[in-house]
Amino acid sequence: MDFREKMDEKFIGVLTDFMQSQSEESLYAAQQFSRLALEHKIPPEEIVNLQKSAMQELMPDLPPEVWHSFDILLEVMTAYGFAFREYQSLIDTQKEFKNEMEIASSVQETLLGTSVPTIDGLEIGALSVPAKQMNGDYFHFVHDGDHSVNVAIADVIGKGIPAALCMSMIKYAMDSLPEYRKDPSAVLGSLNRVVEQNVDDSMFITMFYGMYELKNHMLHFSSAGHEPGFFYSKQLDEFLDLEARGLLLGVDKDTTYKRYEQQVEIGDMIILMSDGVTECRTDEGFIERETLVSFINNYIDLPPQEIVNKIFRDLEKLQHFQLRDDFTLIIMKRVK
Amino acid sequence: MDFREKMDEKFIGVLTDFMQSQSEESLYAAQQFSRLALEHKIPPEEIVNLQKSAMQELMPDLPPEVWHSFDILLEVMTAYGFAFREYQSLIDTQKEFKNEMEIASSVQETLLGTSVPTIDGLEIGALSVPAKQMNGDYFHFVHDGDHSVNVAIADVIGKGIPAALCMSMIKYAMDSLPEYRKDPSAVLGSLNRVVEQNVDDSMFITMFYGMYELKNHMLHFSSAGHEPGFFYSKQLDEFLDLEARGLLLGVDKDTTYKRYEQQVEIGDMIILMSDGVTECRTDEGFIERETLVSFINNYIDLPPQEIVNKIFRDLEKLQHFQLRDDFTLIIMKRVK
Amino acid sequence: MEIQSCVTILNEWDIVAARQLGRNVAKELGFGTVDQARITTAISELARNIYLYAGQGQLCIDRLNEQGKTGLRIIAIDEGPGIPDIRKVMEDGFSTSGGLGAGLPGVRRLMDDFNIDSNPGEGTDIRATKWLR
Amino acid sequence: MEIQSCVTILNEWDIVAARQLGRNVAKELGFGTVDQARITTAISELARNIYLYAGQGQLCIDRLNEQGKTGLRIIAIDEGPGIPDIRKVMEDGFSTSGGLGAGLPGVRRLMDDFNIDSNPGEGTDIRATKWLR
Ligand SMILES: [Mn+2]
Ligand SMILES: [Mn+2]
Ligand SMILES: [Mn+2]
Ligand SMILES: [Mn+2]
Repeated sequence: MDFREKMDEKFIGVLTDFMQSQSEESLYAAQQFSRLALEHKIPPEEIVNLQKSAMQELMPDLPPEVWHSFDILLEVMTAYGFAFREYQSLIDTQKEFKNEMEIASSVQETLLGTSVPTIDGLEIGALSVPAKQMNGDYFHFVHDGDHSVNVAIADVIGKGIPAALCMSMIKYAMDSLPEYRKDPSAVLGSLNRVVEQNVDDSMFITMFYGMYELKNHMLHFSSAGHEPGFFYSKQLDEFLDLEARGLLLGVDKDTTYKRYEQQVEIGDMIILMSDGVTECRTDEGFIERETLVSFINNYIDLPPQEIVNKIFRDLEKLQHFQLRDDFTLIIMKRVK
Repeated sequence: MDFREKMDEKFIGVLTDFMQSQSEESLYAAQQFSRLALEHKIPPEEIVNLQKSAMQELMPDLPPEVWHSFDILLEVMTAYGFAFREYQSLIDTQKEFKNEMEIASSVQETLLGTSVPTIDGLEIGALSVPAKQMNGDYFHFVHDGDHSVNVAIADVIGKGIPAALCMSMIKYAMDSLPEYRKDPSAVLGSLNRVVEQNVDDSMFITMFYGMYELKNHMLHFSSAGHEPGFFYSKQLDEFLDLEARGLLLGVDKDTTYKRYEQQVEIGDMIILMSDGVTECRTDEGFIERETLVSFINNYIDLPPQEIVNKIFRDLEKLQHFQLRDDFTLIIMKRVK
Repeated sequence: MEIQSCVTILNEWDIVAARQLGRNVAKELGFGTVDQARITTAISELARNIYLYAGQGQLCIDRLNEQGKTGLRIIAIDEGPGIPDIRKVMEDGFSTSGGLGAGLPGVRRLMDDFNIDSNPGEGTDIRATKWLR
Repeated sequence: MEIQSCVTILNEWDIVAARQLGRNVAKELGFGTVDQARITTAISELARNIYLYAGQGQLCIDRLNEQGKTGLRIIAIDEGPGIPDIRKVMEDGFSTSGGLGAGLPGVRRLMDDFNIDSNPGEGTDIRATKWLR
């Protein structure tokens, strides 16, 4: 450690210089010194000792009370040194944890295996960004040949790792229900029973399930307490709520889900989201659904994936880059 | 904040006292002071300022260089104050994280839902302790009426959250294979295909699967690269390896698993474990399997659950209470 | 009411000039010695980021007087490469690690108010305020 | 080769006595001022734990001389309630939080060698060594 050896000398240099000049330049030198000291993990009690030794060398004839005062400072700073060492070890823990979370989030991606299908005549944009490393939101597309495109969007109440664990269960439950895949109300009914049986009583899941029929461009959908989406009608140039009623998954095993329908014309858009999109807390409180609509309107002529990306970036900024909830936004646009 | 207001006064008191007495008692008072200062999150630059103000009051006639030296110390400690604030915020992050992990680990417990069956004539002890909060080991018993008790023990290569995510998948895969449940080699074969398809190429799982037939006390078993267990023969008073060959789950989707057999007499024990039990790193390196055997021998007349608990406690101590890997130990003893 | 003074940051000497400016204003406005040192350290961090990662930029000090409250705002603006992932920078940086943006979370914790805006290829605009108590 | 001196910890004055003992031995063995302060702080933590959570116990200082190396070992022994989950205490304690065992991870980080043994209902035995460099 080169710095450790020269530390005394450097410190004395800075100190002498400041005693002579009292200049900002030499205070800057002191800050540079402290930066190096921190990088080399020099605990604060050693800095006090440096100070004392330097003064003993520079001004050996000071009254004994001055040296005593350094002893007291040394005693106090030794306790701060405890905190400083703990700080170093917390940084290591934190790095290890970040590293683990990165692996976990890539494992989650592989397990959930979500991808956006390419479909002639239907442009799809989708983005899901976790507030922390692990995502408690989930979306999933199933492209069923020429017949339909099915889309699921779900949100575990709660965030982070517990939510992510739940979500991986939902994924497996969905995979093992292929026969019901086509009917939104049946899908939600089955998943509701799985969640009710397997998950903690305190965990609930909201889900929107839609089946878009490719032949007649009819969207069939059901919702289990999920944030309502929007339907954009090109002809009316208006955004309508994609309202659907239904209880959260996991509350009551006997609940049933109503099925709704929406005819989709050329230029129309289906906009699905998790509550993390609207419950975006800014300096002025949560944004309103109308605010979101106005954002979408700004980009309405762009391809869906770009709209989605730009809206995320805008909302991220509004929140000073601190997401409070997982963000998921899906836009499906019929183009022919 | 009461302390903040009286801080100057208190510090001057400690300082004056030490200048007069230079006693250990008054250094102890300084340490008590620093404990309070830390509890009240007083950053280190404020301590330096306290020192400077106190000295200005107590010894106003010191040469100006002394005050300059305090200015330099203040500058250096301000940078340490950055680190100190970061420390406070890391503590908060850490607490939040611990909290999240506690929820996650209880979610995991509910999801995995492992319990030890009570069976007439067969005593079972089982303990699984994660090295971190989340467990990447897994064990599972299925008690199939009068016919058999099946036991699975598995270990994801890797620890922590990513491993836990994988394990929840394995659990669902096992739940959806009820028809194969009875045959160890078929169970491992199926799970191998699931893992191969769904999991990251870098993740592998070792698993031991055993079926204990209750009528003829025959243990049928297969292993996917799992740490070999022990078979304790009462008659021979000897521990034998429960050797079984087989590839890790997830390596090659076409691999098959051989089925082995072991006759179990009254007083015999089946001892299953994860490598976290033997790969327990002590001051003298890893413990040997013989060491483990000698530990078990110490407690051999106790009920299996007590043996398992005591061995965990012994190994925990040997490792100075820092587990490097998840620990899982199962002992099944035929008592009649 | 705002009165602004600026220093153009081109080299390390300019960091010292920015510090000096900030310290003078802080003293003038009545901030105590400890706060002066803190404000100066924050200025150092921001000026150094400009110097190291943008090459050049401006560091300005505003005197604030709003609703009877007196305050000081540091504004650091550059047209450098910008920060691609602000969320990550604001989370990850450890003050002791060096590196781009390492000091930003530290500056945020030190000041009463902190705002950052950055666009890749366009530059970065950071505003941090401290109020006199 | 070990020479041991002990202080019985019953009240707060005994903490001071244990500190004094440790400081004297540290000085004698040639530890510098900073290390003296560190050793004394570690002794304080351990003695305080005895005083607060076990009611009484012994704090001993060993002078070590092994293979030409000189060192100091702090031994803190009590027959108090013991620590039910040592793993948790060694992980969780933050030095600034107060509470049982809050200082233990800190003491471990400060010393070169740290050993703890504790059984609920039987008491706790902590040994921490620092070598002279
Ligand atoms: Mn959620
Ligand atoms: Mn949400
Ligand atoms: Mn493992
Ligand atoms: Mn293992």
